[in-house]
Amino acid sequence: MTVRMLLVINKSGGLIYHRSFEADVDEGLNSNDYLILASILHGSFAIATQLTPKALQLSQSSSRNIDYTVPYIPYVGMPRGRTGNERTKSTASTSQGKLGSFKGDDFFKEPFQSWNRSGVRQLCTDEFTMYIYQTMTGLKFVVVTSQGTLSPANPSSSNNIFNIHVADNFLRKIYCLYSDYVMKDPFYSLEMPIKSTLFDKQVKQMVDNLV
Amino acid sequence: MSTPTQSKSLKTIGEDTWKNKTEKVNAELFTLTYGAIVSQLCADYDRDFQKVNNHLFSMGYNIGVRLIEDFLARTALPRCENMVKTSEMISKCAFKIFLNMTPQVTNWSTEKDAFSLMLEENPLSDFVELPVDAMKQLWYSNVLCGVLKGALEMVQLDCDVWFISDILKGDSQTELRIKLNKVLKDEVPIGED
Amino acid sequence: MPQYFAIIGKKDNPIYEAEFTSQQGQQGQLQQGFQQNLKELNAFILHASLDIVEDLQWQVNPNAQHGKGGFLRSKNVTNIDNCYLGKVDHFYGLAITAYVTYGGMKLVMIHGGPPNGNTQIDDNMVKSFYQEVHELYVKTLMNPFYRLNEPIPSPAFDSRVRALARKYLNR
Amino acid sequence: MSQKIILPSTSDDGVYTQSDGYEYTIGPKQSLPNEANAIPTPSRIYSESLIYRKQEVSLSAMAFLFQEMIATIHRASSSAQDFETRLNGYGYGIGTRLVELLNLRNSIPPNYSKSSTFLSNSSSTSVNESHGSSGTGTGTLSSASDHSHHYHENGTESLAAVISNMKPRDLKILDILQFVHGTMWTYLFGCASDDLVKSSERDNEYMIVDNLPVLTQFIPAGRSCDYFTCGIIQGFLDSAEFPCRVSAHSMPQGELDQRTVYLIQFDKHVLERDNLRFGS
Repeated sequence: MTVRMLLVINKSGGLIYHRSFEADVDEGLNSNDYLILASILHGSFAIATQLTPKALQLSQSSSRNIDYTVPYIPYVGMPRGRTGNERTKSTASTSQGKLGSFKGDDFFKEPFQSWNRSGVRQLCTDEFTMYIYQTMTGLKFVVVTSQGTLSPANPSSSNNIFNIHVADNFLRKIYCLYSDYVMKDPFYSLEMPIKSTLFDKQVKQMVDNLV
Repeated sequence: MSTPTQSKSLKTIGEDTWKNKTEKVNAELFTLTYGAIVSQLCADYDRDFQKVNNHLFSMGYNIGVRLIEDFLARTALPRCENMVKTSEMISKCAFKIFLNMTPQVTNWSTEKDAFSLMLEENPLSDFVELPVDAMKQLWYSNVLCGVLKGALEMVQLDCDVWFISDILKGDSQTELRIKLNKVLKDEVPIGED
Repeated sequence: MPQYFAIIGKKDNPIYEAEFTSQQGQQGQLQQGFQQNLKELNAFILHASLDIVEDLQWQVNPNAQHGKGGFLRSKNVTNIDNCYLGKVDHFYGLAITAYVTYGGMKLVMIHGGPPNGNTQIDDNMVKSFYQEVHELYVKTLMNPFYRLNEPIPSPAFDSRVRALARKYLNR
Repeated sequence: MSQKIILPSTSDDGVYTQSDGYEYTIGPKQSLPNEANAIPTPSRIYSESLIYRKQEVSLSAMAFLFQEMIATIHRASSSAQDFETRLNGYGYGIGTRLVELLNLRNSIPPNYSKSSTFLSNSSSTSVNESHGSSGTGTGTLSSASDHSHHYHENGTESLAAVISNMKPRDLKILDILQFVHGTMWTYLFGCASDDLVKSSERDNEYMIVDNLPVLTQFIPAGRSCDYFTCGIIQGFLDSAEFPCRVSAHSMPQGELDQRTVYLIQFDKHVLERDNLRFGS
């Protein structure tokens, strides 16, 4: 079970970031294909909101009882061995830079509400599983994993809702990295493809920590 | 079980996020940097303070459209249903998390679509005394209006934000006004409703 | 006894000047400032002493030789206050004291004395005056609209400096 | 025709008018007889204390303001060199202010700053509080703010009054660099810089090392954006009469790929003065 690809799609459906984490996986698709893939995904995401099955729509009207809270799963994507307050002995300045503008040993510590109520959150096929996290500003973070789930702790893929929650935790942290290393980069213009090497590095590190 | 984030009030979320989850810097570095920007702008536009106001507003707007992503990534708070909730979010969460201050919300319009923020202490304007010719026209902290405009627009709230009064101009208090023009319904990301 | 005070910028340009007179003139006649012909000379007297100030400001204990006792002359006393340079020069009975700020601004003052004898300087009072004016200057400098080496026209600054002069110099 | 000497100072009319400040074209004004009881002209910056209030804002807010400043300068500059010079200029002004502010604050006796103005004269402070709040008209004390602005003359705002001896001016190159490396860096970025090194090749070169610059940690290849900090250092040293040129260089070292070295090259005469006055 590994993360095979990460996509970031802006609110108008344009692909602004794409990264695959397995060398041999995508020799077929070139960057143009990824653009098309992203806009198809964006389109189908929207269509899916209308396709929710009748039963779900009925219960949706009283959606108060559907609980959209994503529980906090500790240290998803954080460096191994982060038990409690183990802090590397690096000097204050470098440890301060560990989480950029965030403080502490994890980006967030409480459960949170997912904004994505009626859109696609998980797409399972026999080849891969895709998770989508959408923000209030319309930004989509997509992660594609090989069969099964993101976290080794729960190999059996039966418990789907847990996988979605792990994916949401992971993708919200990618969103935090995005808010630090892309939004605070003066040479990045909005809605354009992300070229920041720092963002790349941080994402790579977080994916490595997942395995 | 009731979702914990709702029960925790915005005030506690703001304070907790500020205390435990935000890296901080010396406020005077922030003040001095902003002071350098404004005085350089006044020189560049050779004291045409209306142009300086506009430039500060557009700088703020550019910041606001980016800052909203940081705020949402950091807090992941649900969308506000009305302007009252929005005003709470701005004064108790946003200002606290970014500038460690909580402006008072007052002067609600009858239709509850406009309100004022009273900035008691404003880190931007420490050490500042406006030169005489700037007293009438320059809104020194105009960047804040731009930030609010930009951030609110990104969550589909088209608002007007402007200063009513500023202690730097000799007024008794600093008041910033926010008025909702319309909710940009068609730009709400699909999948939320 | 009157004083002529000036803050000298980095290019030896005055950014603030003022004359202070003592409150109670002898037996109620209008306090006398500097005699007329001296008023024009003040600026020249002051600028003449700038070279001395520029030399003194780099000495480890510049104000040590003011009869502060021999033991203070030891070389390794490095933590003494070297902003206040004490009396740096004199001109026919007029004493000139100086003070250098951390940003290289020179606060210099000519102390007018009684017509015949030369002037006695109360170091503590003069030093306190300089320190408080130094703080006022730093407050002026911290304003982002103030550019280094620019004259300080603010009435608030002027009225406060004069209040300090009354408090420390002309009891 | 009576020979009338032109009076350099024009304050010969005895009537006291509100002082309208120093006018450098006219020259010094003589203080006037009945000035003793005049209250000083109200002013915001002079009635506020320079004491360090340890206020903080979020790194995000600073990073966003910084990146917008960089974007603005970048749009206006024609070349990389032009960009660096302009950015240096923004920092330079801050450096010239910090040399005075930080040294003045360093002169305050330690126990004073700890007890801070609120304790040392609590009685008058309570007066400040009520006075302060009524002054702001809203009547409600600004509960959230842990410090309140004193906008009135009560003497507690002057620090110089409590300073018996000013901190000595730094005269040697090493002393001023220690101040930059320690006090100034801690003031700006929260901790002392990671190293202060004398270059081995030329004796007028010193280096300050920062493993992860706080302001440019989010900017890829941000070294040219570090000229803001170069400006602060240069403004600081120039003002303290140690004229120099400061440049930022990327020196990655193992994990620390954003490690930056600020190269400080002092002018020749600073070296000569240092050797002449304090040479070994």
